[in-house]
Amino acid sequence: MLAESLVLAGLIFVVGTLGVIVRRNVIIMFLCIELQLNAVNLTFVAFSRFVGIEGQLFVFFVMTVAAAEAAVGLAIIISIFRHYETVNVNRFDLLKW
Amino acid sequence: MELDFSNQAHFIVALAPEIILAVWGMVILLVGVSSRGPTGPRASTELGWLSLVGILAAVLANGWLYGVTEVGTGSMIAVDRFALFSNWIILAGAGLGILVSQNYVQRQGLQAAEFYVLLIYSTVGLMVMTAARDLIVIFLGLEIMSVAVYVLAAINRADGRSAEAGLKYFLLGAFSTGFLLYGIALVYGAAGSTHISAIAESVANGTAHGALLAFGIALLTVGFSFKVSAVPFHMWTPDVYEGAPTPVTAFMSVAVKAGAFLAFLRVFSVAFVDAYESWWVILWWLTVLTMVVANLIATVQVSVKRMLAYSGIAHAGYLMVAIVAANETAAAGLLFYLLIYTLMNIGAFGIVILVSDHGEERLEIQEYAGFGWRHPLLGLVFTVFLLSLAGFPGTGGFIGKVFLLQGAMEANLVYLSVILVLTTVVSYWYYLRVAWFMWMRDAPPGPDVHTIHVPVGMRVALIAGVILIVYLGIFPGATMEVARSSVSGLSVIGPASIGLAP
Amino acid sequence: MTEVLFFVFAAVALGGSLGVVVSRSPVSSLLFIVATLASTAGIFVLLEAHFLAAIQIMVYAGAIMVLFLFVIMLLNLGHDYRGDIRGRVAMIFGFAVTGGMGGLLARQLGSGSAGLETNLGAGDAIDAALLEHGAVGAIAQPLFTDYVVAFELTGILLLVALVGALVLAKKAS
Amino acid sequence: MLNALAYQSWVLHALIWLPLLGMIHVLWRSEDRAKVLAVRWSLVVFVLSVGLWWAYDPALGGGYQLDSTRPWIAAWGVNYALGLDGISVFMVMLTTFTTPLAILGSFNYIQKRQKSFYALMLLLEFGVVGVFTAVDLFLFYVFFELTLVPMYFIIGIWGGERRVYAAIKFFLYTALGSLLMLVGVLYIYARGKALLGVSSFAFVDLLQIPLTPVEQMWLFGAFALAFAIKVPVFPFHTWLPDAHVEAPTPGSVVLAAVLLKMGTYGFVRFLLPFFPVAAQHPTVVLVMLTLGVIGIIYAAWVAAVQPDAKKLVAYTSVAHMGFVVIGIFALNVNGLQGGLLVMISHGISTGALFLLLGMLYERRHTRLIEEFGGIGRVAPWLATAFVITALASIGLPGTSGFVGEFLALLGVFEDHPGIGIFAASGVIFAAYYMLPMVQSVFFNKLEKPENRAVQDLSRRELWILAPMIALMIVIGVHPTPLLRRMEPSVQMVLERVYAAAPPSAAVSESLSESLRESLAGSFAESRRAASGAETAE
Amino acid sequence: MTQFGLFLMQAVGLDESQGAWEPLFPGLIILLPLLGFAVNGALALSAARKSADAVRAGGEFDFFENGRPASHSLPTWVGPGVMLLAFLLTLVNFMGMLGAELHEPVIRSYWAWITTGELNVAAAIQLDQLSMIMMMIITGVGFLIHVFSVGYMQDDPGYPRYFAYLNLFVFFMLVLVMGASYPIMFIGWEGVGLCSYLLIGFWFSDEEKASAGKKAFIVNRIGDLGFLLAIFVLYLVFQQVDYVGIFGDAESIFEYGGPVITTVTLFFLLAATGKSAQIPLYIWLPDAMAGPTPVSALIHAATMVTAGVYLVARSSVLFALAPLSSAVVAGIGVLTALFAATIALKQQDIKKVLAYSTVSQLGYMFLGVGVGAYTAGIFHLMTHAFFKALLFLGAGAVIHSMHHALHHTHKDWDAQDMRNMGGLKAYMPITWVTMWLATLAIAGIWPFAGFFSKDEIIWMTGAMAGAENAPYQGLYTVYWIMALAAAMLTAFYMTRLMIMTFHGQNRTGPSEAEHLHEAPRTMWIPLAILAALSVFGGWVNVSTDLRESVLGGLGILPMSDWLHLWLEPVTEAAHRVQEANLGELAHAAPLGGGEVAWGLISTVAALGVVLVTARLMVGRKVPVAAEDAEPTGFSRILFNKWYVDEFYHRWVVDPVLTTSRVLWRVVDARIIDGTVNLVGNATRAIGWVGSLLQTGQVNTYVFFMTVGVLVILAVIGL
Repeated sequence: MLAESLVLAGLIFVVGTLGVIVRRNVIIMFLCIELQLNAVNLTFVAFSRFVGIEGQLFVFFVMTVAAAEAAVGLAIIISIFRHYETVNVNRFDLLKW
Repeated sequence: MELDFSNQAHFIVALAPEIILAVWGMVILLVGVSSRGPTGPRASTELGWLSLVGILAAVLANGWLYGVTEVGTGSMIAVDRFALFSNWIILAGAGLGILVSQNYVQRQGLQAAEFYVLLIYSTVGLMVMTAARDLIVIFLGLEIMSVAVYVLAAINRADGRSAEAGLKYFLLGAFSTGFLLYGIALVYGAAGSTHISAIAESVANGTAHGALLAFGIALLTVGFSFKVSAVPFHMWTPDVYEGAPTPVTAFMSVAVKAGAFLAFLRVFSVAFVDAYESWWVILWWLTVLTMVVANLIATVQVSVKRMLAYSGIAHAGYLMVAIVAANETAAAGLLFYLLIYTLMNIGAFGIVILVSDHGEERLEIQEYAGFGWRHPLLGLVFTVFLLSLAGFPGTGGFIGKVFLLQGAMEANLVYLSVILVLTTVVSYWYYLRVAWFMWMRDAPPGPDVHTIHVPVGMRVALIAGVILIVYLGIFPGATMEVARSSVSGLSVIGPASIGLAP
Repeated sequence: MTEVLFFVFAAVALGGSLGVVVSRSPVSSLLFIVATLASTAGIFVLLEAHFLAAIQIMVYAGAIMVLFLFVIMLLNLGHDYRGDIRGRVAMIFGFAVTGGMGGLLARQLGSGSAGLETNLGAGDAIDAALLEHGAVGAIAQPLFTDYVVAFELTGILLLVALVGALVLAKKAS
Repeated sequence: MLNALAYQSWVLHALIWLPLLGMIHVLWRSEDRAKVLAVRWSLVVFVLSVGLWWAYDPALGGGYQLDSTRPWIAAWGVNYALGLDGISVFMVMLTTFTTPLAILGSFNYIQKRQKSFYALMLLLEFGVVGVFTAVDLFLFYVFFELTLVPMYFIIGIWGGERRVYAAIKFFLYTALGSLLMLVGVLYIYARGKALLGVSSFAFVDLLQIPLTPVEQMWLFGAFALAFAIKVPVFPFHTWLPDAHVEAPTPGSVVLAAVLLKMGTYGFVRFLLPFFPVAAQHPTVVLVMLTLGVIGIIYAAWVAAVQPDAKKLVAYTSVAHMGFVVIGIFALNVNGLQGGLLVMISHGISTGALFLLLGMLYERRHTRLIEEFGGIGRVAPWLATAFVITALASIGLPGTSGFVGEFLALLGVFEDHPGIGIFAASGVIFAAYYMLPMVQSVFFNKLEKPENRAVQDLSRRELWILAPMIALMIVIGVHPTPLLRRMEPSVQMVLERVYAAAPPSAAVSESLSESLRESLAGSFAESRRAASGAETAE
Repeated sequence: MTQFGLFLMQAVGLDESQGAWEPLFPGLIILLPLLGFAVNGALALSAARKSADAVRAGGEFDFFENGRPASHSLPTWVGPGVMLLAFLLTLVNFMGMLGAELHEPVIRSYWAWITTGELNVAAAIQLDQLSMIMMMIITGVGFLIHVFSVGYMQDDPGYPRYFAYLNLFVFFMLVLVMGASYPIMFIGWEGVGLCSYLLIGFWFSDEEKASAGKKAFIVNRIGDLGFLLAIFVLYLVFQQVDYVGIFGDAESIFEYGGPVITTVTLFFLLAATGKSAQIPLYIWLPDAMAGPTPVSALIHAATMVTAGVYLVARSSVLFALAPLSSAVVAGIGVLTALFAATIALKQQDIKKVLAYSTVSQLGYMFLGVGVGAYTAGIFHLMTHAFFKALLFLGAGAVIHSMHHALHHTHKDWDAQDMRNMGGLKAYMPITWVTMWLATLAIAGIWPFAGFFSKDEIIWMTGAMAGAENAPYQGLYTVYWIMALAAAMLTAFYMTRLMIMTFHGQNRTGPSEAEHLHEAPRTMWIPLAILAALSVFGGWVNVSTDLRESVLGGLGILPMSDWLHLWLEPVTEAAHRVQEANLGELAHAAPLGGGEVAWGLISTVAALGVVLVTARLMVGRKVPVAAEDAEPTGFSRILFNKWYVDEFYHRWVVDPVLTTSRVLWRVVDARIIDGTVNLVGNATRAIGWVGSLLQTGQVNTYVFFMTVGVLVILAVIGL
């Protein structure tokens, strides 16, 4: 089941990546990043079964980090929304070249 | 269930500077938010000095740690010379960062307490990250730093560009974190541990799982490359550096980059040293790309701030040479160069902060016309910083570059060295362009409406920077020795010599 | 049985993640991701990570996703999603790149992890720990001893996140 | 007396550091004191350097003298090591001689920001003296690069219309070469560490490293490019006319008189002894000689049609340096000695030409040849000085220019007669570019009213030019003291070159020997055989 | 002068060998003119300063307003004074040498000039018979011309400068002939070129004159290239450059007619054609007439232009060893002689006629040294110095007078155009007489000096044509005929000059004619002395065959073979080579007949030409220059000097200039610098394109990152 889990995690990760590439809604992009983290978590857990408990610990920490990032990230999104009145990233191009 | 912490007690010593700083951060938070805390226009300056006290305490603690013997390389937190030297660099970056930001924070009306607190916590994160011997701790340190810096980049709520910078940094940072984490996961799966010594052992005796390890290393490379802003994972850098408040940019460009590089070096030259064959080609190409692309694009920048951003990317390229070279000289060179880089880059940004006197204005290079003759000392100081960035003899930048090149030479990376110097020539163009606007263009006629007031903190930072850069350019011996002894504490040295690059 | 369940969860997880990417409304994306997280939790259970499965549901799918939903509502993003998905060229490129990446990952992970399942007895150790300390204790034991530093660091991380969120979200004075 | 003062032990340090002290002094004092202070400091340096003439003793062999070494960056084996040999002693003296004159020559030209200007001039002297006295490769490189900065600012701040373009071009172009050389330097160092375990940048140590021929070729390329750009050798010369035209007079003077010499000095100091196998590789020699010859002829032709007098003189520099290059790559005593002498003579004569053009520019604010005419009528002394200098520049016998060119050509001719013939045609083209310019500026009818107002030399200007003209003639009439001082060091370089080659590959002598042999009638042959037999007995 | 020396020698009782001869202050001979240069130069500089102030104020400084200032009176004594001293010192040494029967040259070395490696060039002078005869000519004729100049130039504001240059010239000329090695000779060689440049362009405000000087210098430099290359080859062979060393070994080292010796001598020939104005490099000499006339006399007639002949004579051994080169020398010489003579036929400018005449006579000298008659070449050099200096000085006197006359009425006529002269004999009798003597001498009419020297050259050419083993015999026959033809032309154009200038109606105009006058004393005394030399100078070298004949004065002339004997130590090696390789020379001309016969024939023929020409031209009405019609037909070609200048302009000067411009505008600015700038601009352009990727769009960034990841994974995974 290890291989299957790893492949599944990989696929979810890739889908997450795809989402970040093709979506423009910041929140959905963020969700896709969460998908990636979730995939990583799955990988950790899968390995943990055959390697040791640290994998599970790691997942624990990743979840914490995800929570922290979510808090800050959503705050930033709110903050930028105040300026641009949108969450569409292709409007955020004051900074370029 | 009894928990036995006796094995963990030494962490209090090992993490003394970090703990001091963390506690001090809370103190500042309390002082800053309490109604009795400093108020009025001087508040930010005073809080800045207060924060510096914390940095100073951490510095003292770090010095004290030199007298402490480590419990063993199995510890999650290293107290080796490498970590301590890293702390010097990061603390220097943080201290100078605070010095150059005091006036800025005040004139931009930023929330001073939070600003300094976040800066201090990101410093803590960086220090943890560079001292850590466990990928989990490295990751957490990285995240503490990142989250704090995401916020710092966006902290100027009055400025949409700041918010945009914060958002871009956050989105791309989180995205790259995914890769880093995935890499850690795969390495963990392959080597059976997240402790870098254990990984190193497993890689060395071949028990590590090759296919997984290779992908793990690749993804870790991606993750670190993002943090050090290597091409093509650099694309956030110019935007974020340009949009973020200038002191934050200054801090990011030195301390954050330094921390990332130091962790990068530790992981790759300790954990993956025996898998060198599998990753050096990737890094070689990333290095080349970084040096070439960054320097080329930097030549067409009109904003000094953005130019310095590309310059920072270019420097990342130079520094990555050390990682590719993976030998003691290169590692020592990396340390030395990072120190110099911290001094000169903060200095350069310091001048930018001074010139953009009403916030984020007057960033364009045209604004520097005649600057040198109107403010000769500042002009001279800026020129020294620029020359050092360009790597000119007489400045620390030159010694640092030579140090890196020596490392590359020992690893027989001749082509890489040649590319390094060729791109350095390109970099002369944009550094000198600033100098030429400063000294060779006449200022627009009429009286100078922009009187520049140099506050004490800034003055200290600039003077210290210039003196140290020149000093290290002329008498680098002692510092070089320290750098070299610092990496010899790092247990692993790469292969002595490898073939020429592709 | 386990196999069947695994593939069911896997299908839901993958389908959910695809749903996140393709659905137009942020809210439905959010619901899709919750589905994915939940099925992943199921796989966690199959992999005998019970505690993680629990907090995956509670913290991740629950708390964090609610936060997302809250922000979506706050910003009132329910309707305007025209132009949210990028153009055809970008899609093609995106699919090409991620497809390549997926292929590589699947190939490497599928075949590459082959030797791993047999040669390690770590699973037995975990089982033993589970028996001794219970599902929570098995994690808590190392968390508070070997990894206490990391744990403390998460504290700082959360503090930073707190301060950060505060700084950014509070109304300009 | 020199011994009594322990002159030998401190003079080099003084020569390096006094300009720097002077720079600080100049910066310290007020704006209007700057020029006087700068002149004084540079004169002190010059006076001190005069003693080198006696302190350097060719009888002691061609090695370094007056040398002293102090560790600088111990970890890398970098030393603050100074020394002089017969090659560098005159370069140092040329520098210390030219700098005060250039400073004196800038009194009228430099009107704004004087303090900075004179400080930079002294900084430049510091760098250049360092280049010529360093016997540690790292130290050499540091000084070599250091000279770029003051020159960059001198051109860029006090230059003409397109000064920034010229300054940048100068800087980037020369830096490109020197940075590639840096890679070469570090490569040698790394090889030394790997092969001999010696961590040192000292010339003497680096010379011990057994580099393979392939390595030598590559390193030769890196070093040669750096120096070729500096010299400049065709086709790397285009920065020079721009730099010269835009630079203020003193900048041009120092650039022509001294900075270019750093390139050819590098040829002699590094290319030949460090990479002897590459340096005498037939293809390399052919390429270098060809480039030198092209430089001589091409630059002369291009110079001849320049409307701007300063640009014309700039191109003549390229031609002169072509003589130096062919002299050096003749790889024999005559050629090398000639090359070195051309360096000295070019420094004096071209320096003087730039000073004179600067004086004209101060009077007329133009450098276009067609704007002048008949100046000899209103400024006879200026005209006289110019004509003498121009004649020295085109190598009239009896002036310094001739001896060097003669020896360089002779040296080339010894081994490469075909190339020698082409190179020698440079003497024709020298007249072709110089005389029309002299005529158009100083002779012809005095038509323009602006030209009628041109003043003759002032006393200060006379004092600047007099020593230069005197030297041109003295060296032309009696160059032997110079040649004698240079010869041991030149011999050492050549010995080093030929020691590296298998005996059969030693090209020198062979041609002239074979020529003699083929020429000699049976009588001469038998005579030689007889004398050979005698010596054999 | 040599006559006088001989007389003196006998008078003071110096005779035959007196043991080792010590020259008396030989270095001082060189130094004296240099000293004169220094003094005059200093005076010139100070005078120029005064004049410059006046010019700046808008006027001209009148040096003679309040009497002559020191700067304009001292040179009168210093300039000729140093020359007189030098001449006397030379004379003393000459007499000393006469008595010493010297066989080896005396060498005085002063300091090591260039010492490096195996090359060792001493600043040394060499006194031998050849250099002594040259020194006598230079200082002697030079002194006379200096004296003449006092009169000619005294009203010129540049008076001190003039004498400075003239002294400097003599200095370099002495270096040229006294140097003991080729490089020292080269110093003089280029030095005289410099002085020639300065003196031709003496009135530098006139663009034409300044350009003429420049042209002279550049053309000369082409020749100098040959000199340098010859030195190089010699050094390559001998590892030294001293005469003594080279000539001593030359016979043993060089194969007769071998390629190397031929190369060396051809290089030397190139040098000589430049300095001595031979085809193809003669073009500068006619232009050189732009200088003051005494300068033309001294530099462009008597001394400098003969340096090429001196060079060949000095290197006689080398040329003797190279028959091909010798034949080329002779060919160039005779061709030039004939060619220049044809041009001289149709020139109207008195100095131009003399200039082409000089070129033509130099051609004779070349012919002489080319056929191996080195002594004859030097002999003609000497006699030519006398009569051509006289002719130029005479012309100078005429021009001086014409100039004054025209100046009085402000007539803008050309003072040098013979069409504007006519009938001057009435006004300038001394000049008229002396110039006729010189004309007869140059025309080769017995018993004037020119007869003996020219006749010997022509005779030797004929003798070569019939020599036993001589190569190119047919060629020499042609040379001989050409030489004879040129002699006839000489007689014609010189007579034409004399008639147009001095005879017939005066065309100056009545009011101007009143101001025509005889030259002052300082000018006519030198004329008289030179006239005497032109008459008697030839008697020192009457050839053996002629000596006993009517033409040789039936043997009553003392020491009539003197010059041959005198130069024998210098030329003996060459003669040895010639004898060994050529065998015996013919004793009859190609058309038969001995030397006496041909001497008579040529004298009679020349005299005939003179008389016929005079008869034809004397009565003819000559239109003044302003009214003269453009020449047509063949005379137009001659008048325009065969269009050689135009040819050079079209095919040499213009192409070089055009190429230079192309090199500058296209190759340098576009291609080379263009490439340099292109690299710079392309770098920035690429940077600009690269910066466009930085779109500001997060999606783009993510995309590129992912591409990066994909590539990395692919590299590792595949």
